[in-house]
Amino acid sequence: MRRRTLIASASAALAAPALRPAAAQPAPTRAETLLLVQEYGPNSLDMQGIGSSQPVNGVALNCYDRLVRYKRVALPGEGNGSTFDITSLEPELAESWQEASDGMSCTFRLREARFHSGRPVAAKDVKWSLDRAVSIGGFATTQMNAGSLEKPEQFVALDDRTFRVDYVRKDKLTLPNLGVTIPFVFDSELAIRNGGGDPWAKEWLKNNVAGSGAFRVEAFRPGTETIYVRNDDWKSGPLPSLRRVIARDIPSPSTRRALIERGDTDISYGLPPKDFKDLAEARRVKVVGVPVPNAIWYVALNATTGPFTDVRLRQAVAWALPYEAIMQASLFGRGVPMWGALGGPTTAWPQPFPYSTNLARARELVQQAAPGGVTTSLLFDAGSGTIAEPMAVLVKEALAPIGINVELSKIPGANFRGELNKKTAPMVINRFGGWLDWPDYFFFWNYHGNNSIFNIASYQNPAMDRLIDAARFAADADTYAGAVKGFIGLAEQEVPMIPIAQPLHDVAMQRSIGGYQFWPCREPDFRFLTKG
Amino acid sequence: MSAVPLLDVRDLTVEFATRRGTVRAVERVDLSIGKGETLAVVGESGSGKSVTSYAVMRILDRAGRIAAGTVTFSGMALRDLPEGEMRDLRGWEISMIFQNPRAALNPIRPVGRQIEDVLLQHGQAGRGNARARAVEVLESVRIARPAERYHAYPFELSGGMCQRVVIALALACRPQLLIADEPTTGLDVTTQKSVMELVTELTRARGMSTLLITHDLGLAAAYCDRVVVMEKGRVVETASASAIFRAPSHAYTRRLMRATPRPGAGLRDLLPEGAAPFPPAPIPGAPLLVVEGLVKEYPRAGGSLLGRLAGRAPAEAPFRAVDGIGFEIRRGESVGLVGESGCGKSTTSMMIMRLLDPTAGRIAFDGEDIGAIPARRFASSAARRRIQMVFQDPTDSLNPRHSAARAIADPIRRLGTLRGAALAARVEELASLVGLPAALLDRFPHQLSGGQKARVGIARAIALNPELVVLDEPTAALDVSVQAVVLNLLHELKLRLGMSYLFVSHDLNVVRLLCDRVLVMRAGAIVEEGPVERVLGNPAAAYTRELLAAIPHPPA
Amino acid sequence: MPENPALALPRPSAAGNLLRHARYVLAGNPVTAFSFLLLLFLLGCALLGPSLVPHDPQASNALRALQAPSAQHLFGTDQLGRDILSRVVVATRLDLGIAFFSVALVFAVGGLAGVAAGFFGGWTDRIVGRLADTIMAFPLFVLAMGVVAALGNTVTNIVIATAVVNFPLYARIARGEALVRRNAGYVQAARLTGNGELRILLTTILPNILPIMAVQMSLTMGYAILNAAGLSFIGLGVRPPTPEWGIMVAEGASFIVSGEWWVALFPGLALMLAVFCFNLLGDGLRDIVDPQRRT
Amino acid sequence: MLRVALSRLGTAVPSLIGVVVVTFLLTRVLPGDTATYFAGPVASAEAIAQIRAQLGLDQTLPVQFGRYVADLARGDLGTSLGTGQPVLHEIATRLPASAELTLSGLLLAALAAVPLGILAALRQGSWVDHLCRVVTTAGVSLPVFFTGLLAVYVFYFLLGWAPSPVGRLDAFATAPPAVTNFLLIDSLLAGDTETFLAALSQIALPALTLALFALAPLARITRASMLAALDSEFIRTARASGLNRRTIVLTYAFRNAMLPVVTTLGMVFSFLLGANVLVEKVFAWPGIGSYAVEALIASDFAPVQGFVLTMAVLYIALNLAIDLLYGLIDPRAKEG
Repeated sequence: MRRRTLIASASAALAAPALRPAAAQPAPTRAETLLLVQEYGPNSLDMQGIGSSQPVNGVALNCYDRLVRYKRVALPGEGNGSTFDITSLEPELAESWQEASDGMSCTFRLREARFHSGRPVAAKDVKWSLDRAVSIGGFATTQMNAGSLEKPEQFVALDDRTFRVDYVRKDKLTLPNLGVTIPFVFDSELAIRNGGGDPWAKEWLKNNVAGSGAFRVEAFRPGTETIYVRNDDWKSGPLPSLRRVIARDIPSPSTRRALIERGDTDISYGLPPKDFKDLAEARRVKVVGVPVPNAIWYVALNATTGPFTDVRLRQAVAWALPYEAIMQASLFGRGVPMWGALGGPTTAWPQPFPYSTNLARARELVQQAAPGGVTTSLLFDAGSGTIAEPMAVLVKEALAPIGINVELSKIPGANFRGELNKKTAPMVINRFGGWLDWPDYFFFWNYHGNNSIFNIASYQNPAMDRLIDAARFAADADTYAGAVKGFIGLAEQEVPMIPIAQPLHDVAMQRSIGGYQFWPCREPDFRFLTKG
Repeated sequence: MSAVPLLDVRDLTVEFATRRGTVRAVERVDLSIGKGETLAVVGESGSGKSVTSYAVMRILDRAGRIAAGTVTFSGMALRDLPEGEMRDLRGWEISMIFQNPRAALNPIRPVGRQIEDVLLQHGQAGRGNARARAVEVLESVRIARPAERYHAYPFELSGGMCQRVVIALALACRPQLLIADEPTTGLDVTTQKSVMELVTELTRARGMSTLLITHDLGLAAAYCDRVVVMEKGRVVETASASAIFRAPSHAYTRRLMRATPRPGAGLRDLLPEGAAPFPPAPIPGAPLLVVEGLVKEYPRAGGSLLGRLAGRAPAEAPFRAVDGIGFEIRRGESVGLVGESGCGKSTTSMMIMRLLDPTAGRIAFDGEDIGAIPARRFASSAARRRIQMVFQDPTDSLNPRHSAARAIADPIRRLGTLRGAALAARVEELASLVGLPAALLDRFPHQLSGGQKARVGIARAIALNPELVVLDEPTAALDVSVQAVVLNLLHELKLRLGMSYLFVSHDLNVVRLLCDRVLVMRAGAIVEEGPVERVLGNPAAAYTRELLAAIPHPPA
Repeated sequence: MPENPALALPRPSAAGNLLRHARYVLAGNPVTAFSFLLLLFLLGCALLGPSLVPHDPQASNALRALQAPSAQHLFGTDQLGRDILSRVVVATRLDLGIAFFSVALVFAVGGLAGVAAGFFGGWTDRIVGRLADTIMAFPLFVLAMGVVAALGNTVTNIVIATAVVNFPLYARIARGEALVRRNAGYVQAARLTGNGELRILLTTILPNILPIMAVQMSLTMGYAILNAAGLSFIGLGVRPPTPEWGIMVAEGASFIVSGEWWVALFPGLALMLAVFCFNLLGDGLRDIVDPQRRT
Repeated sequence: MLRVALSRLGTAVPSLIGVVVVTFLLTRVLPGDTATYFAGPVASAEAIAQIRAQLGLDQTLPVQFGRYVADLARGDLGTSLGTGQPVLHEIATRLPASAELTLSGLLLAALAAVPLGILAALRQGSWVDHLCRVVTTAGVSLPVFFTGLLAVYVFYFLLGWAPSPVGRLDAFATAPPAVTNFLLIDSLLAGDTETFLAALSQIALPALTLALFALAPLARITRASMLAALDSEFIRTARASGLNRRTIVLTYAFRNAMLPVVTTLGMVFSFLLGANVLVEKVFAWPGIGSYAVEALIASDFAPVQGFVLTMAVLYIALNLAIDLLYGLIDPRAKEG
């Protein structure tokens, strides 16, 4: 399946440094050291552990290896780096793999790699790591389950370098799910030895890396900085050109912008869209923006309780939203419009809905459904306030003239998920993104009657559920395409959530920085970065 | 008096910039002091006597300035002297001692160091011998164990001792002129006596001149050669001490002299001629107040629980402020309670007033043991209205936010029955009784003079026709001329209303005027008791004799 | 003792006297006079502001977003194209309101508790003292954040949080003042005239410490405004899109580096001016009320 | 001295108990379900329940409190969910950063405010006095985050005088061997001038920002207590004794005026230590203030509790230190 991106994908050969470093290394020079600033860093070194924050993905990515990674696809434009194709896999720790003829298992051949401890990577390490991922609970287990990786019995170490995954069901997500930042491989002996009786060594792995990845962690100071140094013995890919990476936590976005603008940092992560827009226009630094696959900013309307149980009011809101204004004033153009589609639904995702700003139609629908008008409240996460707050203010202002009075409620980050779990919020601004880039995956979380936390609209429709389930386990492409078009069409009709834009994931870097790689987890991959 | 005066002040005028514009505190003052002479400047508050001395020293506040006149010291015109030279003069040629000696010393610097500072400043000692010199100076003012006292802080010394240090400071550089500004006000009479004797002796021995500023004519007369009397910023009379007492020429001086309580003068003698004599005092009746075995103890400070646990503070015996005293006051009688500060007289009066709970003992008022009623609940007791009090400081005892009328009416509103017009009439009646013009009733305390405030306080005390009134140094904060009037008023009211007085005072002359009997207290105990003529005329206790001897006596 | 000739002069009436005194202080103190004018200006904005402003403070206009100050928009426009001048002016009422009500609340609770503690002593004193100590032991801003986070970010809760963190200050000042006056002559006199302790507290002690508390209240007004702004910066402030200085500064802060300085600067100046005004006013009031203790 | 110290500690115990209880309750009424927050974006109900049990949040409040107190007694302040580290360890590593910043700010403020206050008192009512008042009041009237941002914009972004605001040391400098954990002191101890200058240039702006805020209370109290001291009778004695102005102002007036200044200094220090939250945020300073705020926003109990307890202990220690200092300055204080 072709993934839709803003920029048409093209393939390009990626130059990799071919020289092996000498045995005795001088200290890394500034040119070999990368400085990156981000809002906050990892709170753990173990992405499988409970409560790990978003930046821990970066540790998993750079310090550990997975069996496979996604095929890297160059982004258009000189030196803009690459994105990925989730449907085609490349070797990482596994040098080859073969799916069984019945399609119910896959056997991996491991390459001769060594952990940072010097011990060779063995199949038992892979088994231990995947067993851990499905057993540890929390996010790691949930993510594994999303690819039908559910129990340790599925993972079999055949010999030192042969490893098999047995499927519980045929699931197109199973193999791609081995490429995300959860099923990475630990040095199981080292972990168990230091685990202090805990079979999964949770505490120890939180503060220690036991991997075979391209980088080791030299210093881990949560809330301050994380320093990575290259593992010169890395086998799962070309040796990185960076020898040292310093990732500093700088909470103030203004400072992060100032640092990149003045050339005091190499890469600046997580700026407000306004800053990315300015930086991109000024062209002094490079801004690489990749539309985040399977991610959307949307307004959810509660279809189970409150005023928006009436579909006409939901449609009225969809017709009333000031899409252009939001795109300009809230996202500053750093997104892909998700409104004003002409023609029926396609199988692409995300794709624009057929709504656009049309106050007359909106007013008419409100007149029909609630002539006296409606008063309601709109929730948004204070944590993403830079974008959500102006968006909310614009929504409030746009809805007032059609008779929908909105009170804004800014929910502190910690409470936001709790509020969503209550399932009572009439109107919510949210952004959802799924790592596994399939529309049925998105719909499963956001529209399915099993009512996950992300079905913010609490939308319940058996017809929708049937279509989603049909697509998830469709045997052939046509059935799949039919189901996908079916549920997208239904969503456009029923609008429990109104897509606004697909966000761009922006990163600002000095012009000298090359080899940028975008992955589903969105964290920077130091393995391919070059400087100078 | 030598021909060329050491200090000569001519036409001195000092102005203060105030929020009401410029005020002249001193106007065209002339005075001069010869070498070795002792001159007193006497006046009541606001007479400008202190300002004159500050002007001489050029240490007026920021707001004050010398507007006119000359100050000549040893032939130097001080007014035009550059500040640097003037500074060298201070403490070196002219020095000064002040009222309230403890406040006059730097509280956080050992006294010896403070003396050293002066010695070093004026080159009277070098780094090497400053300390030895300071100890010498301390010794010269008769401070025992001077080497030890060198390290003492002012708070570790008694008031009299502090004043000695201040004197040491002033005399350290052997100046030619000493200005003593109310040097003994606030000190007990016995201390006053020793301080004044020390000053006189040292200045005489060194041939110094002294300018003594005081409100006390008796003190001036006892220690000075000549007296300058000031009133409202002007000099009204200058004469030799003996002459001024024999034949005061100015009316103000005469009035001042008359108002000063002294042996042999009655209450009426304090007032200008013409006041009708008092009717004879009634024979005291049955006992109204009987005090037996009254004790007040205070725990010693600093004994926290944890401190005690740490073993740093062994349980000390509590301090006995009043140590088992007993006396009685009969109806219509006026009893004086005298003693020096800290003797327990105020504590006693507070317990009788039921503002303070006694530790032990009995206070029977008209047969009822009011000492058993806790002070907090006494406000609602029936006896409350029968015992009232006139406070020492008339300013402090009036609520600054209440008018005079409201202050006087307050007890009636709380404990009496009159309301509305009847109340207003009663307030006016009380005001006229204490001689307060009715026009002043709407004023607030800060708009009244000291004497007027005292009258308001008295009117409030008698508003409910109490049987016993405790007078706690009611005139201590007043000028003598006002004191004379208030004392007369109090006596008059007693006769008219048949009240009994407990008169608490440190001033034997005043007690003599107002009281029938007197109790002399020392260290919480009564050392002598008896009719006022007997106790003051022929004291039995050594302490009473000491007190009497300390009162300054003008030259006969 | 230096004699103060001014005190000996007769004085007409209390009110007149205070007025003259005020005039004297103001004349000798141009800074205080200036702060009085500033206060009048702020009050004017708070009362009349909404009807005077040139634009609807809440009306957005994406086409005019982030425009620099111009004749049409004297203070420029913000991210949503709203007129900053209008928002700054309209916000005055809310900001002064928060400050006023939090100060009134803390005065009522803390002041009274402190007076009672100082006057009665004993257990009352111990309880109030412990309470104040406990609050003092918290870092105040974090405590305020905690209170708002726990109770929810509404205007009422910001008022409560500001009052809570100021409690020790008021309780201490009131306690100290009451302690000094507990055995003053006029309080003893009030006891003699049959006033109960509670009555003395309310009618004698309290009115006498009011002026000193007034000074404190003025100073705390400034702090209250800063506190609310700080809470907004953290994201615990007033709800959007209500104009409030703190939020506007916080929002505008991210635009400073990109050159849109006006978004943060003007609300910041308004904030500063208001806090400045109350601080100077507090100083000035202290001069009028209690010239000895100006700090 | 010891007695003063002990009695101080004695009176502090109830406050400390109060702080423990209030902190516990406050963190428990904070809205937001920690378990949900940390279970990750696509957590199942079981996953949430599991985390809740792991955090002990399924117990009753008294049980939770009991556990909390028992942990405290063992010196265990819990683990931060936000950074995944033991709170005690994090506070221990972050406190020096906050303390160094706050002390530097305070030192700067004191160096400016005390002379300014003395000058204002000496020239009461003059333009110096008014200027002092206006400048210090203006300083305290600006929200610190605003001053901080402005300072970064002007001195770093526009003028380039200050180094990039990236914390205590720039990314390429190496920290000196830890002795006091105050980089300025440690680098000097190690004789490493380069690192000292690097640390100094990093701390300059945030310290100035804090100093600006601390200026007003210090200058005001200095002025007021100097006025009171200059007005007192012993100064008149000193003047009448002909002591020179320097001795009068410094040895006599200022030493007496120092008592309230020291008290205020302590208060300002404890206030700043907690309140430099915002400055730490702006300058990416790895201190305890920003740590606590991030935790509070994330409903992360343990760091908030740990921070508040640390502050309470510091506050008590500080007061003790002030009492002892008082004893050194003022002989009367020793008497209790």
